[in-house]
Amino acid sequence: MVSLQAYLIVSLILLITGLVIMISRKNIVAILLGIELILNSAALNFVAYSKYTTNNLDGHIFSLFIIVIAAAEAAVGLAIVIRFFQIKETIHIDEVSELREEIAR
Amino acid sequence: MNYTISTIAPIFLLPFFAFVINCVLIKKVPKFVPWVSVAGIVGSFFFAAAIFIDFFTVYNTDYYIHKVFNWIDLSHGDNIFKIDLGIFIDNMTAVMLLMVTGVASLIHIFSTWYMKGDVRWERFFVYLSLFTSAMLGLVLSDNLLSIFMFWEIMGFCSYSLIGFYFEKEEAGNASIKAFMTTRVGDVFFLLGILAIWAVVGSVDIPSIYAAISNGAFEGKTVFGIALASFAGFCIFCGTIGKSAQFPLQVWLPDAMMGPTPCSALIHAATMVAAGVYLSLRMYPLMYVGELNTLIAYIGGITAFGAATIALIQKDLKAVLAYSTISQLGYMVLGIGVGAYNAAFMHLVTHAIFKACLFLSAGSVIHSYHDKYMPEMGGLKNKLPYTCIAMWCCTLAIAGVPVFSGFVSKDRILGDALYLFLQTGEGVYAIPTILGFVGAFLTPFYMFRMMFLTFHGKNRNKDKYDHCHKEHLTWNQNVPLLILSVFTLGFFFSGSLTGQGIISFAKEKKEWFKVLIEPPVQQRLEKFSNVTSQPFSFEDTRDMSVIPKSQYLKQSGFAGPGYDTSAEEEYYDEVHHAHVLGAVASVIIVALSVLLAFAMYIFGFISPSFFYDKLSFWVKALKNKYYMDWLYIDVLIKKGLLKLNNLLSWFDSGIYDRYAIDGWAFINRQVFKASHWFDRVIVDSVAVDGTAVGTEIFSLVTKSIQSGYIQKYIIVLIGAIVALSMFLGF
Amino acid sequence: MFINILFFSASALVIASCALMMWTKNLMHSCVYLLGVLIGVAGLYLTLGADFVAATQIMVYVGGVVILMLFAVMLTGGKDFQSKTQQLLNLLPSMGNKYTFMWGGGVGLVFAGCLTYFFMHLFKVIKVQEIDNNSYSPTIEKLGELLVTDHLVAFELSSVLLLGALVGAAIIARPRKERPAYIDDIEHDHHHDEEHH
Amino acid sequence: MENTIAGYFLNFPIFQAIAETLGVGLTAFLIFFAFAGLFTVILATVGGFGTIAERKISADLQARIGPNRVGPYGLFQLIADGIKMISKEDIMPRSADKFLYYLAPFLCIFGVLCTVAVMPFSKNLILSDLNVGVFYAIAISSLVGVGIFLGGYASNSKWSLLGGMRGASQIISYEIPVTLTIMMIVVIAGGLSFNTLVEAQAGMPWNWYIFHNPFTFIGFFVFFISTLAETNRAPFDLPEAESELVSGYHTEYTGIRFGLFALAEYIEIFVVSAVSVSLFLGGYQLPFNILEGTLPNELLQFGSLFLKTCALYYVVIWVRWTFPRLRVDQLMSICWKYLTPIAIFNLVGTAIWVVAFDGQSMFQLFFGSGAH
Amino acid sequence: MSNQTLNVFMPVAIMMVIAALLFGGALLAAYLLSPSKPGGNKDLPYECGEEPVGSAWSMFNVRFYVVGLIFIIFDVESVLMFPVAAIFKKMNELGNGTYILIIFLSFISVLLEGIAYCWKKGDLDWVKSFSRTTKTK
Repeated sequence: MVSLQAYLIVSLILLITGLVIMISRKNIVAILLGIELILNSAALNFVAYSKYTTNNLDGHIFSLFIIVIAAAEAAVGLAIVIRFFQIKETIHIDEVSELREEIAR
Repeated sequence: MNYTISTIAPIFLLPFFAFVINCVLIKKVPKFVPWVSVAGIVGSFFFAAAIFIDFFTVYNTDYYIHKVFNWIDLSHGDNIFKIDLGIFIDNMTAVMLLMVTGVASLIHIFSTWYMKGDVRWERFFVYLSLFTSAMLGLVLSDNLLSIFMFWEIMGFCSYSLIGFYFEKEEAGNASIKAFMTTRVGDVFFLLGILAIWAVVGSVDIPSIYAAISNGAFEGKTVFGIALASFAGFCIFCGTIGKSAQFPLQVWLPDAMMGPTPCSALIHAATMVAAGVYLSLRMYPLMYVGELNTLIAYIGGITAFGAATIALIQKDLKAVLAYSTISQLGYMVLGIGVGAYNAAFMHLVTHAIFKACLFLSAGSVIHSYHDKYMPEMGGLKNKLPYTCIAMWCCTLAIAGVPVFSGFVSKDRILGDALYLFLQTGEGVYAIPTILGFVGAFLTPFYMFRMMFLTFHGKNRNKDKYDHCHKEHLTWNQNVPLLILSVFTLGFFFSGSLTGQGIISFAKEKKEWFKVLIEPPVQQRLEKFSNVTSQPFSFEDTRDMSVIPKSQYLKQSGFAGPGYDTSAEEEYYDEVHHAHVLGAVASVIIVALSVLLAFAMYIFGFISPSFFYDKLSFWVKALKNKYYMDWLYIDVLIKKGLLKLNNLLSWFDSGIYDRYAIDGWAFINRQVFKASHWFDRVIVDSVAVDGTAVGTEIFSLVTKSIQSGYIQKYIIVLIGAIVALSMFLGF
Repeated sequence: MFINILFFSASALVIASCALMMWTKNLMHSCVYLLGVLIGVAGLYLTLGADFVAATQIMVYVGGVVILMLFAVMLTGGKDFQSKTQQLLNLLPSMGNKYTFMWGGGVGLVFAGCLTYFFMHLFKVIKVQEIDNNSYSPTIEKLGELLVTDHLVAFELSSVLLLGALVGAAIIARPRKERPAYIDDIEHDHHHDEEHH
Repeated sequence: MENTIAGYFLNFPIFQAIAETLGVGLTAFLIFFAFAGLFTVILATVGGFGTIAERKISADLQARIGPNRVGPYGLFQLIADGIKMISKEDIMPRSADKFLYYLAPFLCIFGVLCTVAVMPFSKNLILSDLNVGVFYAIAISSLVGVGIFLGGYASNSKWSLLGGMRGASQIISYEIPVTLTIMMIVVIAGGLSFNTLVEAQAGMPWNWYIFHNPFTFIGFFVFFISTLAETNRAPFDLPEAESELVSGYHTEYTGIRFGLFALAEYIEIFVVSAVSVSLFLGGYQLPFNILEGTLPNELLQFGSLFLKTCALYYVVIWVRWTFPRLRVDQLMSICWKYLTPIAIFNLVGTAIWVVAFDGQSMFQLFFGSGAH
Repeated sequence: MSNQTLNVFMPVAIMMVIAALLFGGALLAAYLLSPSKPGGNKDLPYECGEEPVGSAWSMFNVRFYVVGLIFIIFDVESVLMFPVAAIFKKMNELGNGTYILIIFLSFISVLLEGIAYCWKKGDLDWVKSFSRTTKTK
């Protein structure tokens, strides 16, 4: 039968994929996609634990709110991306380094 | 009735929402603000009335509602740190809720007339709503912590409202004075809460009752004093501050700088009553702590002293202010002599007639544009309705039979007399005598005020002609008349005199006496296994198991297993003392009224006669017994400021000159030596060496601070991994 | 039986889509693979009996977030948008290259190893209930009751959060009335030239 | 299994016998598969007839004859059309995104067909009466928007891209009034499953939710208009406006892939009409359940639903040939400035109505609670 | 209602499979039956007979995003409201109608605030934002 470990493995794969995408992509939208994967892995974990270790539905509530937060995050994040694009005409992540002191690249 | 969050919470939340809404509205549409406030409090009144009717229908002293929700829970293992907030409604709360919402509604309505067109008059309603919600929250609270929070909110509102006309310097000073004076009491109150917490482990009232019932306070001391005494005294200090009792009464007369409706609501009817209410709630603690005598003395002194000061006041509101202090003194005296029921009854009756008196005074002042009684006289033709209302209340406060003040005040005095007669100890004589002398003075100064204001000839023609004749207006004198109806005694005692002559509602004629039972040791047993209910959707208690109270002719309530014969005997004695007290006070009142008539209507005795004979006393009275002088000139200016100057001199003259400068000299010498060491050894070797090391290290670490987000992520993950290695491996 | 099939097909969809998301260099395709991941995760929720969460996943992610992502891709230049600074940026690959993937893979592997170790420790401690995998009780009414009782504050505050997100994002993304300064400068120079003519 | 079609049929002895040999799970799977296939075929046929109906009715409205060559009254036109679609050459633009170009029509047909899993054709002829039924239907049908957008994008044609962007933003915008209106019904019915919604409307037409209170009456029209826009029907057919965008998001699609787009669209209209009927017009309910509990009754209920849906379908076509197309700004302002506030107003009003009148409908209030 | 098996979700999966089968079958039939004669200019994008210039994948106006933004916020809010709506009737029958109504209305009021804000700022106004952006261009 399907066990808790199986869900955790899938969730781990999601998490690691998201992390790799976040680190290796240089496009901000692609990085946001990676963040969505990570949030999904967390939500999946919550629901899985809710079924296998507790008898209540708090895990469902938690993942519901994770989805809510993810939507808000995507909305604001993409708005920032679009604004950034209007100013810089690019969405390359390495251009978002305004806080750094200028160092020769 | 089903006690859910939707039937209880609106009482507190409606005025609070009115406050929140008004905060928004006041910038945009200020003309709606008063009506939002009025709607909030009137709605709250209906909910409170529903609760009162329910309690009145159940008619049982054991009936109470206690519901809690979890506010803070930081418990970990055996260390319990948990605070539950909640509500506690018993008969006293139900009466109090009805009184507060009813009086506040009428005062709100009156304010729409009184304050209309005044500067910032919308803001006045914002404060009123916040104040009312805080008061109702305090009454509903089931624990001292939330009582304290609401208490402080009320303190803030009081501060804002006293200083409402902040253009006047006196108003500003008065508000600061009130705020700072009550703070003295509040500090003690907080200390008392902490002391109770240390013993009981929580601060909700049923738990405290349970702890007292289980004897948790026995044998515990702090600083060599019994802990119950200490905690009780600290909490009573809160009452002293809030209810303007003897050492801290100085703020209340000055508080009359605020608008009159706020004086009526805050400084006469509700907020000052909150202090007495708190003492009544904590009555068992004070009983256990054996503070009764102290409380009785403070109450007696306040009642007498304030009454004497009121004799010579010329300002209409000042007379009422001192009479408020005096009446509050009676309540505290009642607590001290064990007249729990009567003290609470006096709280309620006093709230109603004093609110009416203040509103009437407001009506006079607003119509006449003056508040000095020497300028008035003969106003009964101009202001007939106000005159009628004010006379009713004057009769009530004077203790004339048929009116409510007689019923409540006489029971306090009767109990004091009983205590004295029964114990025969001289220590109880003084408060009793002070109380009776105060009872002699009260009618006199009230009648004097009425005669000077409404009767006789007018003494300032311009103002008299300028004053308009009063018409029956729904928001001016209708609230006054409604309030004055409730100054009749039988609403509270079921009979006109309180001595059981008329019985028109059968068993419920002595409802006040039956429902409000002093929580003495025996009554507290029901709390010994108290369990608090959460705010669930349904009221799950089985109401049928609570037995209906048995009505006893003399005592009112007899619970199960109570020795009725002993009680009857006991109450016979009480009744005897009460009749004696009632007769005495009727005679005293009659004498006092006669004196007032003689002096101010017929002119047999001139007031200046007493002024000349008792000139020293009058001087003391004019200076309010030198209390203000004592606090401000002596204690603060001479004492505290001198002390500060001394400390300042010590700081600059001795500490600075010798200690610091001397230390500096030593240091200079040491520095000369170390400077050489620094330049030669440290600089060249250690510092430069560190700099080189840092430079090398920074080459590594500055690549982290690159500004590239993805590098930050990598570092973050690395940190997580490292941390988990550190914690887990 | 059905649950096992559903679980394995859903997790196969998730894992395959994840791999393709990492593999592809096309941002639009990446978004579409994300769609696959999300539907697969919804399937996994179904196998856990979380019907409402699964439907929410589909509704919010597929109906909302993915479309928003696709819009954002279109608004930031579609697949290949040529900008003024493009010449510089062509040197930097926007969807990653061997170097970045090396870094990402390395960090991912380390993190995965760490997490695996912890999971192994965790499973010695955690008590997993013996449950019937196939049993299912509808969740929506219980969720509703939880939302209006235990989680009432979170429920009400989430609406405020979303309002804040809406206002903030609308302010950020809204077309500006005033133009950026450099455009003014460019046009000014342009007019200047014309006047000379 | 109680609320599924398999659970219903497993009550019959013959299926019980099969279940004994094959096991319950496999039997259920077979029943599900058979009925799912059956419903798909029925819907595909209905969708095909939709094209004919559209042409015949439009001809009728314009005083023409319409298709009349293939079969009696041109009824076999759909077969001819189908054959034409399949046998046409399948052209893909040179610069198209191949993967997305294939995926787009799949997403459309996928999103539409998945809603069939919860469609209540009758009390028991419902594949699975999920507890989140109507919510699931809204959720899964939002895939159509993604499909349309990707179709527009993948073609790499300017007309298509414009149509795709318009279509996606239109579909997501009009999802809000739809969702809010459905929530209004959920507030009254107290459940999300389709059977809960429909069972509460049992009996005579005045028990239908459209007549429950004034707000639902307004709500029905809000829902109907929004579904017209959701399905890209005239007067909201901006994504495929032939006079502006050639053919919108499927300009570049030919042959069977165009056919699949069209099929998805026509099936969606039917499904959405059936959903409106279930929510507002009593669904499969008959006024008198004479044959209660028997299989023929189920078929009668199916017929009831089918008739109401066809009536609504007719109105949809009628609207198409009556009203002119909207401009884009009008489209957006109708959604956000009219329908959404009205839907919120309806929701609030209904919630207050339910609390104030204890969930009674208008007729129960007027004629007493016995008026059934 | 309380205890069922997860098999109730089987039709959902089956319908997905059938949708895939329908799609695949249709494509297969077309592949087998239709002619395939590539060549000429028939695989150029249609631009009314002109030669297409450039790629269609270009930048779009930001107003599409703003609409999507408002949508997603409303979508999420309605998702959160659905469970509450589902127990609305039950709560009303249990006598807590006022309580849940207050919760519901306070939630909706925040929703209304959002739409009022966007309305006032002109985000719902297609043409206005359009004219603004053309100025910016």
